[in-house]
Amino acid sequence: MPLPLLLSLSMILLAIGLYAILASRRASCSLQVYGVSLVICVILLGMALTHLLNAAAPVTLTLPLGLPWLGAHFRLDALSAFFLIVVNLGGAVASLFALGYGQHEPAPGRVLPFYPAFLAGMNLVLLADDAFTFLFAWEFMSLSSWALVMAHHREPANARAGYLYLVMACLGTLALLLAFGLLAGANGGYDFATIRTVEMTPGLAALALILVLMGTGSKAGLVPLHVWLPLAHPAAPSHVSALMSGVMTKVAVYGFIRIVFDLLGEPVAWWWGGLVLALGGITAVLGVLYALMQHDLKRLLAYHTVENIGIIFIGLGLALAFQSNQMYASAALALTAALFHVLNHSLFKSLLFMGTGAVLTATGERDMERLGGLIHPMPWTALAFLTGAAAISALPPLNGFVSEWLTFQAILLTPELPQWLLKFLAPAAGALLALSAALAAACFVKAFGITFLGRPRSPAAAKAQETDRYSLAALFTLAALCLLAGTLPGLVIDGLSPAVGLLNGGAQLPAQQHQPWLTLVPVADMKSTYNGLLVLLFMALSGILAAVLIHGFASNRVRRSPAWDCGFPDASPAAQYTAGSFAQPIRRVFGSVVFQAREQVTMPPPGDGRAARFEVKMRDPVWDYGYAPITQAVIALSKRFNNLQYLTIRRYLSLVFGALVLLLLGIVLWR
Amino acid sequence: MALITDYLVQGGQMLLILLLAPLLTGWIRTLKAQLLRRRGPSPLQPYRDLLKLLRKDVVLADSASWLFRVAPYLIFAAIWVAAALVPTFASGLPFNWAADLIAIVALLGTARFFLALAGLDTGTSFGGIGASREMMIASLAEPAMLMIVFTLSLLAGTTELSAVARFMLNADVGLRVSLALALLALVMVAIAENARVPVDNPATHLELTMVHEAMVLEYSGRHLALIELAASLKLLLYLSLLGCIFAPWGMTTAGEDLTAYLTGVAAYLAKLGLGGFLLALFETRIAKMRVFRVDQFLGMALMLGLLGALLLFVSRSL
Amino acid sequence: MNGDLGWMAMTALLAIPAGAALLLAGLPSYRLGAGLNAGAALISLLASMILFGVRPGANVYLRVDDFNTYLIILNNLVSFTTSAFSASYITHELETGRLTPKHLRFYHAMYQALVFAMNLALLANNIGLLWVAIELATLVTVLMVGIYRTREALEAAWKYFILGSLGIALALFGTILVYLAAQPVMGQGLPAMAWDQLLTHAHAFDPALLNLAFIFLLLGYGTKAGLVPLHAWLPDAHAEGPTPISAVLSGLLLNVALYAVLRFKILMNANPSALAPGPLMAGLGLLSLLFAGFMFYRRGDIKRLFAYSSIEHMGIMTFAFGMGGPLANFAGLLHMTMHSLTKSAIFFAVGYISQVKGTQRISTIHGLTATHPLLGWGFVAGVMAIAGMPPFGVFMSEFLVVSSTFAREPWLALPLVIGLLLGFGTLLWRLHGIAFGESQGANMPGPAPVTALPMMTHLILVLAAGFWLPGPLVAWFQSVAALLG
Amino acid sequence: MHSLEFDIAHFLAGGMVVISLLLLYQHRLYALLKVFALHSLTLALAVGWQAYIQEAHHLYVTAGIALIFKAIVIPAALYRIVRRLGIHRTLDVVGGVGRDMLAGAALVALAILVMLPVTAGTDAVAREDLAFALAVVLLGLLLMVNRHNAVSLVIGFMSLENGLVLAAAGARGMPLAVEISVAFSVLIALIVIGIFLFRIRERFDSVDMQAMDAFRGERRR
Repeated sequence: MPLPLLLSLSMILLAIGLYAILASRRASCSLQVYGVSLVICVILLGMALTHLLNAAAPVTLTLPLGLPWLGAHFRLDALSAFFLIVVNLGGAVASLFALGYGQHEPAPGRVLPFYPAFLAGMNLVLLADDAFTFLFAWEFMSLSSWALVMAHHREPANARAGYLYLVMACLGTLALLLAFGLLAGANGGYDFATIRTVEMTPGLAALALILVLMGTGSKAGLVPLHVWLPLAHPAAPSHVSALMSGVMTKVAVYGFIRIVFDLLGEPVAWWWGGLVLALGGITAVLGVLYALMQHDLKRLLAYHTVENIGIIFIGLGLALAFQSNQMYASAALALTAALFHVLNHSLFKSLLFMGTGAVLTATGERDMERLGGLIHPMPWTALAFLTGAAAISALPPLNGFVSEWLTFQAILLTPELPQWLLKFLAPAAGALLALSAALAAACFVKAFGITFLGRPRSPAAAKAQETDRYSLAALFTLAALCLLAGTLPGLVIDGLSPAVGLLNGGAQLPAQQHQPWLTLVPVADMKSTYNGLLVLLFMALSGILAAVLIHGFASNRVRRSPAWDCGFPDASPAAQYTAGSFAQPIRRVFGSVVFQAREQVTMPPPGDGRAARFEVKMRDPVWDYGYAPITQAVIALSKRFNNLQYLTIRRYLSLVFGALVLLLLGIVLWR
Repeated sequence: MALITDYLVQGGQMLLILLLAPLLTGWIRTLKAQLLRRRGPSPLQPYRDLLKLLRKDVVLADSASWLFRVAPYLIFAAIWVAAALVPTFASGLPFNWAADLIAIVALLGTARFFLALAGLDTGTSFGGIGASREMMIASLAEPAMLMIVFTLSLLAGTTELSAVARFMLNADVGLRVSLALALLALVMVAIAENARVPVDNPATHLELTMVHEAMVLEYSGRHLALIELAASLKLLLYLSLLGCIFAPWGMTTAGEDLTAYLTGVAAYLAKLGLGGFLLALFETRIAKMRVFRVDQFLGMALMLGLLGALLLFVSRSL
Repeated sequence: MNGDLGWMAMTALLAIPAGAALLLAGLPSYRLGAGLNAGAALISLLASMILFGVRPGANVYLRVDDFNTYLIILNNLVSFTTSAFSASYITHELETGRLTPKHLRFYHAMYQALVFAMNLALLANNIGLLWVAIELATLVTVLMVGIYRTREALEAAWKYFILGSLGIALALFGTILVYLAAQPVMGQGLPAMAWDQLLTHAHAFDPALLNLAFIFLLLGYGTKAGLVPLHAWLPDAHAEGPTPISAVLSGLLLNVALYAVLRFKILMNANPSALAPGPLMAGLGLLSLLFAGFMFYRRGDIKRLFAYSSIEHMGIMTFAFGMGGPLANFAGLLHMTMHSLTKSAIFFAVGYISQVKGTQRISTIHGLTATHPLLGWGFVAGVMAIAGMPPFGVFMSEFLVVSSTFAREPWLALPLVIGLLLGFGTLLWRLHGIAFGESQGANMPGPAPVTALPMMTHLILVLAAGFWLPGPLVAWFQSVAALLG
Repeated sequence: MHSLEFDIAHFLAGGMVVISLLLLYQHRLYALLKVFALHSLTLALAVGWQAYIQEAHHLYVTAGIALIFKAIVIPAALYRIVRRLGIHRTLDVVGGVGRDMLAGAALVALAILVMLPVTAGTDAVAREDLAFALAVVLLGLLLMVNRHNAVSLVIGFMSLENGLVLAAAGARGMPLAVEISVAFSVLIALIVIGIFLFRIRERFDSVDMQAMDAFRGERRR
């Protein structure tokens, strides 16, 4: 009976948090907290793995907590098991990383208590089996992560980030609350088992879908509800950023899948898929474009989270579209792609954020314009970060490519769909997906190239040191996993097929592990296949072959000299290409449309000693047209209402008087 | 027994393209020169250059890192593998199914990724220019390419190149609008990807509009040799891609007898020669365009690809 | 036998505060006074505990049933913790010279008088007695609000007094009308004012009179409950009075007023042809909720800020009761309990904050979690609890209100959700400024950790309620919810 | 017989309404006090009459309280306060007396409208009394709302209380507890008001509430 154990382990996490409140002043506390979190996460990971790989039957448990007449329901099935794996894998690695990284934390008292609580909250969301417990854990997760975002509360930027984050989280929770109110009905059948049985009218179901999109989308970072994400994720300490970006957004995706695919049951209308698909495509491209405009490494990564969430939702939208037409085989492919990408993104996004954390501790800088040349002092970190960058750019033979490849394959099945709109949407989504992949590659050339390559742009970057053992261990664990998932995708797909079957009326992808050379054959042989393992082998072979031959039979001598640079060897690192200049062509091409980016050069007249200035003005369309008006309206209204604080007693009396007369008139007319 | 021959053929193809690639480049250069009323170098000149470069020792910039030294091998390997996966004279080779067209595009992406990083590694401004422009071009070229892939795979019902080739060879495809669109788009992408006029000029140096050459500016010796080889491999790849998709005639399928193979190779060589000639002709007829016109050029390619895909998506339902 | 014990408890609940009030009025030493104050509150808390087990039968004056049992216990619990808090708070006021020993004597006496009045109001079975008790409470609090004798304090007290007594007058008129409605059916005399007997005959009353009566009662007691647009006295009274009084006002007196309204709502429900009070209450509730949400944003005074938060939450409760139905009523009752515990805890924290910072101006208070961790984090926890964040109990009630409302009246849920979000956003904005950031201005050493005990007790109770509610409480809530219809 | 009772009760109650309207009409503070005394006197008579026709002797107590406190003591006290404070200048009425009168008339109409449907059981006397009592309450409220001056505010409040007492008296056999509480409350109210006025005088040199409204915990920002 694994469920009680899972729950009690989560409780232990909470207990650790309480312990940390008292002990956080002691230096050893950090080691203890992260150590225990690591152990617990590993255990949870193991249990979830066993449950998923044995394709065990769902287990449930009810505790006399929460709503008195309902109790707290918990359930462990394939879907929650898969997401438990994602969460606890990320949690374990983040804890491992933090064993080293946490030593540099200036304010441990503000991190240690909330970190385990955050982990526990995410685990509980995945185990909850009734609306109350689900939202309870969901909001608890938001709250603890908010506390972590506020850990360095003295920077005003962080305070703003935390504020926006919690308000958006509250918005999301309220939306989910309404959705559950709709699903549970007036007499409150809040447990999921009851909700599954409810038959809803199409209109109400659609309303519920939109509310769920709002609720989970605001947590996952769907455009236009993403505004908080790029502010909040970077504000937290890096291992927490890794968790928030790599894992918490996945919990949000879990919420969407659980409610829409599991609780709502069969998608009622075909346009559901279209809606989700369109949202996903827009999110993917906008996210990566935002990212390209960023020079702050962590914010860049956060925007890439938005992009990848978009990719995941493209997969989910396709799955909805297929299911609404009873094309379960195709839906299985789309779902597999989405879930696979969930796993992949959690891997490489955590890796990248932790790499940034290592850079942050080594240099104290997050701004790429002040970094550079870090590959020389920190080669290992650079190698790991490079792996992550290649993976997120969907380059074979790493894992990012596999899930995007699967998504493409799913899109290639959409011509079978009867609806015209979907026929048009699907290739458009494909184009958006391709565009975002290509832009992501560009963005990570910039991220890695400007940060790690070239020459240091600031003294801090010049004096950097390689990071500690724990952090490197964490980084390379993830890098290895990226490579494994990329080269042996068949095994992963078989692993998560029970979850797919659960959501898809039993339909799954054919088992992959019996294919020759572990080739990936999602649909049918001779339709489309991919074999990461062979590609890797070929590349390794040919590369090594070339190296051996050349070094053996041609020259292998090397001379060092200043860079040639077409005969202008310049001493100053300032003359290097910066992040801003790297992004300039893409800014000219895309940014001028999306962000109304305007470049302005102020060149002093000849003989004038002043330096020339170059500035770029950009507007965030989502904020300017979506959020700013609302805030302004609230402020204006509150100004209006505020006058009511300053009336004379007479006026207050006349308020009461007016109310009385009104009500009297009311009952006179009521008859 | 058949298996062994298959593997032999596969290996033969890999070697063949490796040997053919510099010749193709040389052939195009010669043609261009002669079209410009110059004598021009012999088509074999590239081989000589490569050998010379291989024998020279490498001059590394002080600021270069290990990545700078690893990159050439990675790039070469990626492009070679990609090229080896494209059916040239025979389809259905044992490893064709290891990666489909999408994967091939992605492999080229890998090569480009590391090439751009190498450009940034030395911390020179030229490398930066090259890298950033290369990525900008790619960010448009790749989606266009994938749209083309969509069009083909919708027609052939597969993204498997050899299968596509066989489909084009056997089935009565007839003339299709979307195919024409795809062809046009593919040509444009090929020109952009291989840094040819009008997008980039392979022959220039010290010009602020150059892209590919700017990235490899710091390379020398064997590294430069590998990168040059990889570049010509890439050109070969695109030409054979065009060949095997839009002109699969004369291509044999695996397991045929020797004569069939020979005819296949002959046909392949013919295609390459023709392709090279057309390319040279094209390049001599037009002038290079400004960098910030490239996005319109490639945007057009992307639109064509998307249009082709859409037309098929719709026509499926008709 | 049990009945006798119950009677003893009931009489104790009234006699002890009354006696203590007289005693304290004559007691010169303020230290002794503070001790005695807390002691008396403790004893009446213990007396109220007895009502857990045994329950005396009703008579025409007093009555104990499911509805008021938990409120009585809650009332005495909070009054006890508050008296403990005020013991440490008031001495500080004395040191800073804002109050004199003479004032303190008066203060303590009045405190017990207030407890007496509230206990009486909760125990009353006779609607006339209920009215008298609430008027007494009003007068007492008026005097305590004005205790600092500053211009602001006087003005607040004056405003409170005028509006309060107007409300009282309206309530009296309503009470008379109820009697008039009852008298033809039940004959003259006391039984016609005993609530339980009224309930049994309510179906036969003249609906027109009942409607009229309810309007006057709703406005009258609603004024005391601080519903918009009758709320005007509440913010100033909270802001200018001593903080313990603010805590009792928000935590208890508002509850008592709402309790009175609910008693009459039950009467209304018992009469089929009378107008349904639900929509009226729901409307007032929503109005209060939205209004308070907008008022948070520009508040400069920390106590006034939370006074408006009380308005917001009274609005939520009134809305819940107005919606009716088992879920919403349960939520409303739960919210009553949670709100009084949480809000009084917040006021404890606010009291200490204004003492250590020497000001109530929000704009000068920053970074409390850094300078005074215990106080700061306690404050954060309190605000998060009141904002309906898990793992605190308010979350459960808001969960029930919102979800059940949306299932029944989607168009009412929309303004409700907007109001909640608005209130949360603006309140959180203030919290950020107070709890985080770079600390400024004076930083007197925080109070001894022991003195944070009352606040912690409340927060722990609320926390526990978030996870688990005790059986008997649930049973009471459910029976009352059924009664409220 | 019955008709006579009815007529007298009707006459007295109606008289109170008229006097409330007169209160609204007053321009000067002293006059206001006098009229209020008259108001209370009428109340005493009305309550006494009710006591007589209901044979409810405890109502005589109420009548007595009304007569002694409201008709004599309080007006006198207020008279002295007013003189001490020297504020016997004209009252500035918010928006003219004419509008007040119109509003008052409307309120009376409203009160009657509200009370008309009430028929069941309660005999006509009670009903009429109630209608007039409600009218008096509303008029008192109007007086509170439409004057800038604290004294007039207090008077408005007390005329409102008079209306309550009238209603209580009209209710047959209303237990004594309530009248006592009413009187008691009014007493306390008076004391507190007295204290307040006193304090207010020593703080600000007027009882004009606008002077006090200037002092706020928060200023307008």
